[in-house]
Order: sequence, then structure tokens, then C-alpha cells
Amino acid sequence: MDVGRMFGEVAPPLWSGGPAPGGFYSFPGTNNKQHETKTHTMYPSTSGTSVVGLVYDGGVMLGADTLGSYGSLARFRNVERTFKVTDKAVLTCSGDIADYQFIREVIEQKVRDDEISGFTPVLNAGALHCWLTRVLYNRRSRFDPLWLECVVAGFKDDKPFLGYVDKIGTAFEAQEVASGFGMHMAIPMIREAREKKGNLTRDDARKLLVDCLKVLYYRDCRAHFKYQVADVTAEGVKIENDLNLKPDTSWSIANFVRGYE
Amino acid sequence: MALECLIGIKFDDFVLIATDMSHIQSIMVQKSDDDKIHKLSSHLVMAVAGEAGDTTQFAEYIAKNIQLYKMRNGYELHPSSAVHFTRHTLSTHLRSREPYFVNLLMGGYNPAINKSELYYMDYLAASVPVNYYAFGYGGMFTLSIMDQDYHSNMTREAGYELLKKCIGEVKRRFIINLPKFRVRIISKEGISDMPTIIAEGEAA
Amino acid sequence: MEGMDEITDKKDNTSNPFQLYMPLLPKSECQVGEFLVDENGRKLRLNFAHGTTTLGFKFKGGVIMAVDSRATSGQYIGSQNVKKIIEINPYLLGTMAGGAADCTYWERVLARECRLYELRNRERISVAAASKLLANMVYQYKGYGLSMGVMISGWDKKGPGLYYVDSDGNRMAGNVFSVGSGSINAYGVMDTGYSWDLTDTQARELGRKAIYHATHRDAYSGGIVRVYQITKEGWTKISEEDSKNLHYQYEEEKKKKKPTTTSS
Amino acid sequence: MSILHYNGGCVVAMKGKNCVAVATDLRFGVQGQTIATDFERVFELGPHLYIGLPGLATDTQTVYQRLQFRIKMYEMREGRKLKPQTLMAMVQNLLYERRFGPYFVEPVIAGLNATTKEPYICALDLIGCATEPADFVVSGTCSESLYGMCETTWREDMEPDDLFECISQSLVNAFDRDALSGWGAVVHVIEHDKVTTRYLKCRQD
Amino acid sequence: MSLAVMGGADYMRDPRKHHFHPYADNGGTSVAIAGDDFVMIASDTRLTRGFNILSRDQGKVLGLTPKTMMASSGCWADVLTLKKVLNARLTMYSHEHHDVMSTTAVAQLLSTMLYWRRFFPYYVSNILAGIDEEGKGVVYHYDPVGHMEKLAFSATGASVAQIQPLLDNQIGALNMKDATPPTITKELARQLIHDAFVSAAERDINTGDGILIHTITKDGRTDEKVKLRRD
Amino acid sequence: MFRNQYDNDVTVWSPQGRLHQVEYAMEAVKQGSATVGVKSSTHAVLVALKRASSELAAHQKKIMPLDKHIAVSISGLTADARVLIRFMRTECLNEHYAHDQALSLDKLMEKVGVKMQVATQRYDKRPYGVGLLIAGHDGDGPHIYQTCPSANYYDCQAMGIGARSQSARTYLERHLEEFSSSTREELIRHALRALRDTLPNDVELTNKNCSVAVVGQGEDLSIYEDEDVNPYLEGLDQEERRGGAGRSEAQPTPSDDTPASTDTTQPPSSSSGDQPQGESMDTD
Repeated sequence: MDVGRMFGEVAPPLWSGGPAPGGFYSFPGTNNKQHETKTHTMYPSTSGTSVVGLVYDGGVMLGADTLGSYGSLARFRNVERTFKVTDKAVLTCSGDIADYQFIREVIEQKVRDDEISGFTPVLNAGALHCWLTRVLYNRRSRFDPLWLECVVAGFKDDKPFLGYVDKIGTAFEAQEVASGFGMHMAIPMIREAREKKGNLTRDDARKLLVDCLKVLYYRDCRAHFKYQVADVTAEGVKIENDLNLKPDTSWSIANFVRGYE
Repeated sequence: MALECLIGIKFDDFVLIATDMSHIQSIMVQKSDDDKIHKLSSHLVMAVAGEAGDTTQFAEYIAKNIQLYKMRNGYELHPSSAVHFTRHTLSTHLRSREPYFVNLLMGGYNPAINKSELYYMDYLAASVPVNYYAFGYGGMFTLSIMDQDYHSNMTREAGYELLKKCIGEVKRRFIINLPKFRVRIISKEGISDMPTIIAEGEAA
Repeated sequence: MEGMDEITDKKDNTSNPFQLYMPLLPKSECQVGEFLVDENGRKLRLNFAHGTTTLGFKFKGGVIMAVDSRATSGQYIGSQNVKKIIEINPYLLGTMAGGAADCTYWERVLARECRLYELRNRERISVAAASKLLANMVYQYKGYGLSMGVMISGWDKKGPGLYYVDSDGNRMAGNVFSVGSGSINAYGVMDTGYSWDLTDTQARELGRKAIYHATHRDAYSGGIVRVYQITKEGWTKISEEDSKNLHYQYEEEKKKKKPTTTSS
Repeated sequence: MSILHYNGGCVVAMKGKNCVAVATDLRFGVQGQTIATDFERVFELGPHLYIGLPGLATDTQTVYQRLQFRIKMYEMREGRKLKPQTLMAMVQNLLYERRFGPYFVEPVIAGLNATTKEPYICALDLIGCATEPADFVVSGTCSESLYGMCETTWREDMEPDDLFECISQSLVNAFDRDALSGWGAVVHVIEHDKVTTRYLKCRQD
Repeated sequence: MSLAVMGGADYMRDPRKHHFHPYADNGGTSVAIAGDDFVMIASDTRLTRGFNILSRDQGKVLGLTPKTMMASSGCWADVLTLKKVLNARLTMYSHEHHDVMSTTAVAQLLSTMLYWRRFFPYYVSNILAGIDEEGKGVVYHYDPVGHMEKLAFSATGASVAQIQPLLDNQIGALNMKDATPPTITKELARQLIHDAFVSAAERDINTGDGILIHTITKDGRTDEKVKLRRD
Repeated sequence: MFRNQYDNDVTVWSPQGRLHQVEYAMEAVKQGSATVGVKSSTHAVLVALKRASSELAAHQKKIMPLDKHIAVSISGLTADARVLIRFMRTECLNEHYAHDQALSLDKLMEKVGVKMQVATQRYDKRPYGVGLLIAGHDGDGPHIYQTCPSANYYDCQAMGIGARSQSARTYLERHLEEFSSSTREELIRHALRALRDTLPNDVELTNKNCSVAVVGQGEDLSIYEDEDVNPYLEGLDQEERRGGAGRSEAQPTPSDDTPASTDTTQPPSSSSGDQPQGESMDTD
């Protein structure tokens, strides 16, 4: 046992009540006490893959599949990760499903609070987007991130709004937004379509969105055929559940793929 | 090793080389009359610092080969050619499994064209002709002094004084104890010793 | 969850300079370099100004302070015109080596503390006390990654004062100091030319020349060579010269001064 | 710090109207310490043919020496002068031979074709991937700054004097923002009837 | 069979292939040039992450007061936060002082705010441009932890190494024979900014898509959008 | 209403179910100079009468901006008002920070109401001795809110508070129908007329003693002081005074906005008249 400690228990500490070393001149309000540090989860567990969203004439559309993967295990095949926040906002997330469910509860409570107090106007997509940047940024600054990539769709000042926020608080608005794998695969498809056609109608958007999800389903090992689509127009939010890509996909090509068995 | 100190200065018709005389091993001074200046030919020396063993082995290898060249051809390599050979050897070994870890200063005099020469060469085998240079941490303290005071046409006495000034600074600022420096001069007359410099100085 | 309480509740350093944000991390990880890595694991370049030559020495005519003006981040020269002598008040100067922001921030705080001292005590703060204040301030953050090595000099009741203070907690009085990556070069010139009895002109030239030689040899020093002198009347700016001009000027002088005797 | 930046130094080459120019700084240093300020890393390999070898100084020298050897062998064997394109191929070979233990140099070639007098520039990476653009090539520690300078100052069909001014300004201003290169510069302007070599007065810090 | 034995099964493998890093580099370049009675500040409009282009239309210059603007790029999450906090501070100031903060004061405030996060820095490259109390254009350059320098012109961000030497040469007249810096007119400043960004976009993947150029004079502000290459 | 054994503490009820301390605080509002707020279907306007505490002092500021869309006019203890204004400004800032939008008036009022209420229910606090008129414009259009020291707040079409504000309210009541269709300029004129009615007959509104704030659809808040008020005052002195101006029982104007003691021995003018909404504390 350490000798100092042995005596220390009996003898009073040296120079009790005196200033601590380095504390001879204590500056007011100095606040460099070490924070209590905790270990936080620094990795996602059950996670959802890409989300794709795009703005069309008069509205915004979002699509995401319903798979919750655990590593490479397709663990939960019916996890909905799109939800209606208000008539003016929809949120979809990829990343950790638990974190999504947490943030969803917080947002729902927030909306309920507003509703109970009768506050108007309701939370719009722009405000929600901004709020998410703050929440996610503050969590990352505490080294306790919400492992999410959020896509917010809806209306802000009566204009369609589509925005993105990730787990460190990087945020932007755009005409087309995708998270995860979709950033590589869906974005070029949408940009190309827009360049060819100019403005997209609602039907164009729907077709394009399904195409994107289909490509993702073909190419992304963590994608799934069941999906949800959310459509936000001036009239409000419509979410379609239990949609299925499978009937539209063709896997005949798979027979020709060799070398991966 | 970067604790050693090699200083070389080239003047119009002679070259001064000074090296510390301490053989340092681990935390000890093993020997205080070490000679780090190897004679390569009648008018060429090589001051070597670096990994123990590599230094002597490499210096002797070069010296012997230069001797061999003389025996085979009946004439000596000029300093610049000897440097080229040295660089070639060092660079070849650099990309082998057994690189030499040696930093060198090669000082010589070319009697054919009456020109003194000084070459810097580091362990990577970059060789550059210089007017003066100093290897090692200790050497770094001396560069600005030479920058300030060096003239190519200094006399031997002035050159020796400049060396003393540099070594004084090494004593003053360098943490390692390098009390004595061996000094050699290479000129038309060949290679000869000058009095050992005992360093004096203390940090202000 | 989403608020900015630190700002609205005045818990930041605009209300109190000693209130800095402390990340929820163990002390050792607060070192900036530790976590400035992006998602792909690439190191992010912080434009910290590092690399410097500064010097200061006392002599019979007071204190000479001389500095270069280059700020580098990696090999990129961020600025050639950094003011590395900080004018704390008319009787106190501080130099700057290490993190530029660290030096400017804490010397600015020091200036405030010195002024408060004057108002409280009706007399100027001594150089010893000023340097001690600075040392105490930065010592509170020891281990958090502050990087500064500064000299505080001035004139007080005891005459000229020169102190070296750094972020490791060192504080020492002395006659001759040089700090920064080029200090090794500056010392060479300064030590060999230094004596207590230098005249003002000689002393200023010594400081200037030492910095110039450092800028020449050290890649991370350069720009403008600034020389200040402190006397009983406070500090005066002696010169600010581009080291490019100094180089060619010294080269000319050297040519003229060539020794006439040839070697034997 | 990358080993390519250990000794500092940069090279730029530009095409003009019936002429090319190649320029380099003169610093030889070891990291922060400047050791020599007369270290030329652009070498003449033929009457209208120059190569710049910025990178690790020891490899600058090794590659230059080995190239000289190969060129001399080529010229003896073939009995004719080397075309710039041939030099490029030769450098490629030399460098790619060491694919897995490369020479740390990124060469720049500038010259006029000995017969057609066609200007030629090219740059290679350290394992011999070549690029032969129509305007300019840069290499070395301050290549980013050189790109920025050249991209704005370079114009088509510059006369030798303009080319000299353009390449000098590009080089000097670029390395003035780089701690590891500078300390003087040398510019070679290569025309079919002459080569003009000029040393520039630069900052020495 | 115990779980430990089953550990080899694919689905039991550790899903944590990721590790958390709080920073990202989102690119972006800004330039500011001060004139005698105006100041021009510009940024590109590309927002990147690695090799992805997140947005092609994200200006990086923020109006702070009628006479001051700030360009900010780097870790976009930090940029957003810094802008928000700075705006709140300026509003608080104008409430407390019944006046708009002067450019000089904003400059110092920004430095202090950056230093606040000394131990967990905002990873941002900032330039502040404005009209000072005497009606002159001024530019301030910052490092991420708040070292500040007052300049006549400055570049910052991803392509700083490309642009800064050009400005040194063209505005600072460094290494020019006649060595008299040119008088900066709006036309010249605009032209230089344009050339600088075109060059940078040519060689840096983190810069491109468009430039937003803002000109501040004592009478107000004008904005202009110029296209850049989009590849 | 006069001193009694149940007014020593804010947390003590009187047998009649009244909180005397709170009611005293309500009186503090009447010590402040008058201010009037009125809204149309597009705009909200505040006007206020400024006092100078002495010949030597400048006129006190009465209307403060909270944000680009909200202004507050105060009557009562200005020191207390500052605390509330600071709070409200912070709330506005927070809304911008967290939601990137202007704070809606109903949210703001809820927040400030909660804050003020705490002071009426704790023994270690005292009610805020200030009444506020809050004018703003948000997604629901223009608003005028009034707050009392009792922590009640009211959504109003028009309101006047402060010394002799009964006259202003009389004016406002008479013209209530006209407001909603008024133009911006008409609305300001109405507000100024109402304010003028609180003045003694021999005193006129001048650019020194009054300020005007306007906010409305497509228009950020503007506050006019000094010369900027002139255009709105033009011709006002030619108009005949209506309403109950210059009431005979007018109390002498206190020399300060913030008298040291609100516990005056001299009863203020009829308590029922100046009490805006009946009981001081709603019991529901």
C-alpha cells in the first residue's frame, strides 16, 4: 500500500484550508472543473438505410423502406421510420432506429404541447428542421450523438420545404435530398430527371421516387422491398404504408451474376 | 546521432572541420577523445555522425574504396568525384535492407585546380556543396553565427576564431556536454590537425 | 435540448473571460489535435499560427524586444504580417509564440487585469506581478492543450523587467530569452553579440539581426522584423523592416566589410 | 509531413508561342531548416530539353543521374537526340520500375521537339503517371498555390518575354505563401534558337 | 447453445463498424477585398462531404449588420451554430445599446466567441468584411480559435492556397516591379474575385457551382450571383 | 383597498378572497404615464406618453422593441419592466435560434404570463409592478395584448393603460367599430387621439412627449421618436378633443415614473374606473 495514503488517513492534510496549488490568485468564475464524463453509445445498433425525398410542383415527396437491420441481419422487416409531425411537416430518418424512436417521441410531445395550449400556427417543416439541427448539434457537442440522418419534408411559408440534418448537425435545404446510400445513387437520378424534364409533376415525382427506391433495393444490401411514401401538399400530409416494390422488380439478371457465390 | 556535432567551413583555399570528441552511448560519455574525422585521401576527409557502427563501417568502406581506386588507376579521385561515389554508395544502400544511418561532411582540397570543397550529405544521401554547415542539434545553434560572420577569404586564424565562437555557443545553449572539439584543416598542403578547442560559454 | 442557455445566461466568455466552454471529455482528450478528425478519419487542418522567432533581452538601456511576423499552418504561410508584440499598456509588452489565438486572448485578458490592478491600487502593476498573473491564468488550463511561450517585459519601480511565461507553467525572470522555432538561430547571434553594456543602437541592431538570421534559416519564421525598446518612459517602436530588404542590405554591408587580409 | 515535402522545392513549366519555360525555386532544406539556397532541381538533358525533379532531394539526384545514364545510352545506341516524348516514356519506365518502393520525385518535363520545334510540357507523379496538358504543369510543395496562380495568369500563345513574366510571377507569388520553398528562383525560357536562364531576386525568408 | 458460442454467426457480429467523429469538412471558399469606400465579400455555393456534393446552392456569407458580413466555411454544423449564436448576440447588443454594432466591435466579438470554444473549436474558417466607423472597407481574417487579423484582402477555406497568392500579387502588388499597389475599384475587385474563383473551381473539387458576391458600401448592399463550373 | 391586516404578504388571502399585495401592484400601473394600443385587421399600433422625471432629465423611453415583429409599451415600474422585457427578448431570440422563425404572440404571452404568475404566489417574491401593452404581428395577424401585475393577460382590440387612461379607453370604446377597417395611418391617428385624451386640456402631444410604434402585414416593426413622430402629429392639435379629457379629479402627475412607494396614502382615482377588467384576479 502507498505509504502516503497510509499516513494520510490518520494525519490531517497538510496546510488545510490553504489555497490549492495554482490557486493563489483565483480568477472570478473560472470554470475549468472537469466534467463528469460518461461513456456514450458511439455507434448505431439497429439501423435503417436510405431515405429519398424530392420537391415537385406544389409539394414534397419522401420514400423510405421499412427494414431495421442489425449489422447485416435483416432483423425487423416492418419498422416504420416515417411519421407525420403536423399538417406541414413529415420526418423520416435513417440511422439508428432507437434514436429515431426517441426523437419521434420528443417531437410528438412537443407538437402535443403546442396543440394543448392552442398555439398557432402549427410546427412547420422549416421550424422542425431548424430545431433538429439544434438538438442534433447539441447532442454531438456532448459526445452523445443521436445516430441519425433526418430528412424533413413539408411546407414553410406556404412553399414546399425539404431539408436534411445529420448526426453532427450538418444541415441544408435542397430540391432533392437523400440519406445513406441514396446520397450516392438516388440523388444523381433525381438531378438527371430534373435536368431533362425541368419541373416535376406529382406523378413524375412518384414514379421517380419509386424508381430510386427500386434501384436502392437492387443495389443496397440493407434495403428492403416494403416501403412507405409520404406526400406533403398544401392540403396536408398523406402517408402510404405497406407499399411493396417486389412485384415491380426483376431478378432474372441474377442468374447471370457469377463469382459471388 | 543528432546529439553529436559536426561543423565544417570552407574558405577560399582551405577547409576547417571540427567535430566533438565525445563518444556517447545511452546516457553515458564512453570516450572523450573520439575521432570522427576520417581521412579518405591525401586531401579529403569525411566527418561522420550517426548510428554507432554505421559511422566507422561506412567511413572505412569509402576510404578503402578510394584507396583502391588510387591503386588501380594511379591517381586519386578529386573531392567532387569522391563525393559522388560516396553519395552513390549511400543512396544505393538507402533502398536496400541495410541502410547506413550516417550524416556526413566531406571537406577536401583539389590541388589540380586549387579549390577547396565542402559537401553536406545527410543519411538520405542528398549531397549539396555548401560553404559551411553543422550537423546535430548542437550544430543548429551555430548556423546563424556563421551566416553572420562568415567570409570566404578569412585567414586560418580568423576561421579558427569563428569555430571557437560557434563551439562556445554550443557549450552555452546545448544541453549535452560536448566539452572538446577536434579541428582539422585541409589545404593545399594536405590534412593537418589544429589545436583542440575547449568550449567556453554559459547561458546568459 | 435545443437552447443556447450559455449565451443568454451569460455563461460564456463575453461576460467573463475565464468562462471557456469545456467539452464533456477527459482532460487529455481536450487537446485540440485529438479529435479534429472528420468522419472519414481524415485529419482536419486547424489554421493555428505556429512557428515563430521572438526574442527579448535586458541591457543597460532597458529591454529590447524583437519578433518576426510570419504565421504558418503546416507549411502554408497564413500571414506575413502578424503583430507578435502585443502592446499591453504603455509600459508593458508581451510577445507571441505558439498558438496565436492563445497568446492574443490571454494577453488581452492580462491587459484588462493590469488595468483593473491600476484602478484598484493606484499604481502600475509590476512586471513580475503581470507575468505572474498570466502564468496563473494559463496554469489553470494546464493539460488542456493551450500552447504559448511568451515574454512579458516592461519597466517598473525596480527598473527593466523581463519574464518568460509558458503554457506548461514555467515562469522565469532572465536577461536573455528567445522563443519559437527560430529561437535556436536567434540565440546564436544574440549570445555572441550580447553584453550588458551595449549602446542603444547596438542593442537594437543585435535584436534585429538575430531575428533576421532566424528568418533566413528557419522556414517557419519570416516576414517583417519588428524591434521595440522599453525604457523608463515606456516602450517605443524602433523599427519594422521587411526581412527581404534586410537580407539584401546586410549582404551589401557584408561585401563592404570583407576582411582585407588574405589567408596565409 | 509527407516525405515529398521533406526537402521543399517546387517546379512549374508553361507553354508559350513556339517556346516553353520551366522554373524552380532554389531552396534545399531539411524540414524547417534551410541549408542551401542554390540547389537547382531543374536540369538540362538536351539542347531544348529540361527536367525538373522536385521532391526528396536524394531522389532528385539519383533520378537525375540515372536518367543521364539512360539518355547517354540512348543517344549512343540510336545516334540521335532524344524527343521530349521519348524522355517522358523513359522517365515513366524509370519510375514505374520502382512501383512499390518509389523514388519520391514528381518530375516535370519541358522542352521543344528537336525536329518540329513543337513545345512540349508534361508532369508525372512519383510512379510515372504522366499528364500532358496544353497550358502548364506544376509540381512540388506549393503546387496548390501554383495552380491558383497559373490558372489565372496563363494565356495562350505568349511570347517568350511574356511567358517569362508569367511564369516568374506565378512561381514567386506561389512560393511566397509556402514555408518550404523559395529563397531564390531560376527560370529557363526555351526557344528554338536559344535558352535564356535568369535568376530572380526573391525573399530570403 | 450459449450465445458466446454462437458469436461466430453473421448476425451476431458487431454492428459497430462506425465510430463517432464530431467534425466534418464541408469545403467552401470565401474571398473578401476592401476598397476605400466599399468592401466586397464572396463565397462559392457548393457544400460537400467527402466526394458528395450536398448542395449546389449554399451561400456561405451571412449579413450580420447593414455594414458587416461574415463568410464562414468548414464544418457546416459549426458554421450554422456560430451564425445563429452570433446573430443572437448582435440582437442582444442592439437591444441593450439601441444601436447597431460597429464593424470593429463585431470583429472583436467574433474573435472572443471563437475562443470561447478553444477546447472544442468551431472548425470554421472565417472572414469578416464591413465598413468601419470612418466609412472605409475593412476585412478581418480569423483562425478557428479566434486569432484575428485586419487586412485589406483575404481568402479563406478550401481553396485558400490557390487564391491567396493571386491576391497577394494582384492587390498587394507583391513581387511587382513598380511595387505600387493598385487602387481597388469595385470593377477590379469583382474581376479578381471572379478570376480567383474560376481558377479555384478548376482545380479544387471542394469549390464550384456558383459564386455569391456581396458588395457593401455606406449606402447599402448589393448581391450578385455568378455561375461556376458544376463538375 | 386600504391598508389592512391581510396585505403583509403576497401569499395571504383576505377573507373576501382577495390578494391585497397584488391589488396594490395593480395600482403601480396607474402611476405610469399612459400608453395606448390599438389594432386593425392588418396593423397593430402602440403610442405612449413619455415623461421626464425632472426638468433636467430626458424623456423616459416607453416603447421597446422585442423583435422585428413585436413591441412593448410599459406603464408602471420601469425597472420591473426591464426584467420582463429582457425575458421576452430572450424568448424571441430562442425562437429564432431553435426554430428559425419569429415567436408567435400567443406563445410569448403564455411564457410571460407564467413568469409573472410565479411572483404572485411565492412569499419570497413580489408581483411585477408594471402593466404592458404588447403589439405584434404574426401568422395570425396583428395583436394587442395587455398584461397586469396580477399576471393576467388579455387579448385586446384596443387598450389603454397608465395614468388617466380611462379617458383613452373611453375614446377607444367609442370608436371600436372603426378600428378593424382602418388604414395604417388612420389607426395611428386613432391611437394618438386616444392618448391625447389622457392629457390635461392645456397640454398637447408633442414630438418630445410621445412615441409611436407600428407593425403590420408585410411591415417590420418601426418605432418613431422625436422628429419622426411629427408627420403623425400633424394637424392633431387642430382637432377637437373628445372623450373624457381633462377630468376634474385628475391627480397631480407624479414626478417620477417609479415612485418609491406605491403604498400611497392618497387613494388613486376611482379604482373601479381604472381597473381594466373587473376583479384583479380572475377566480377561475
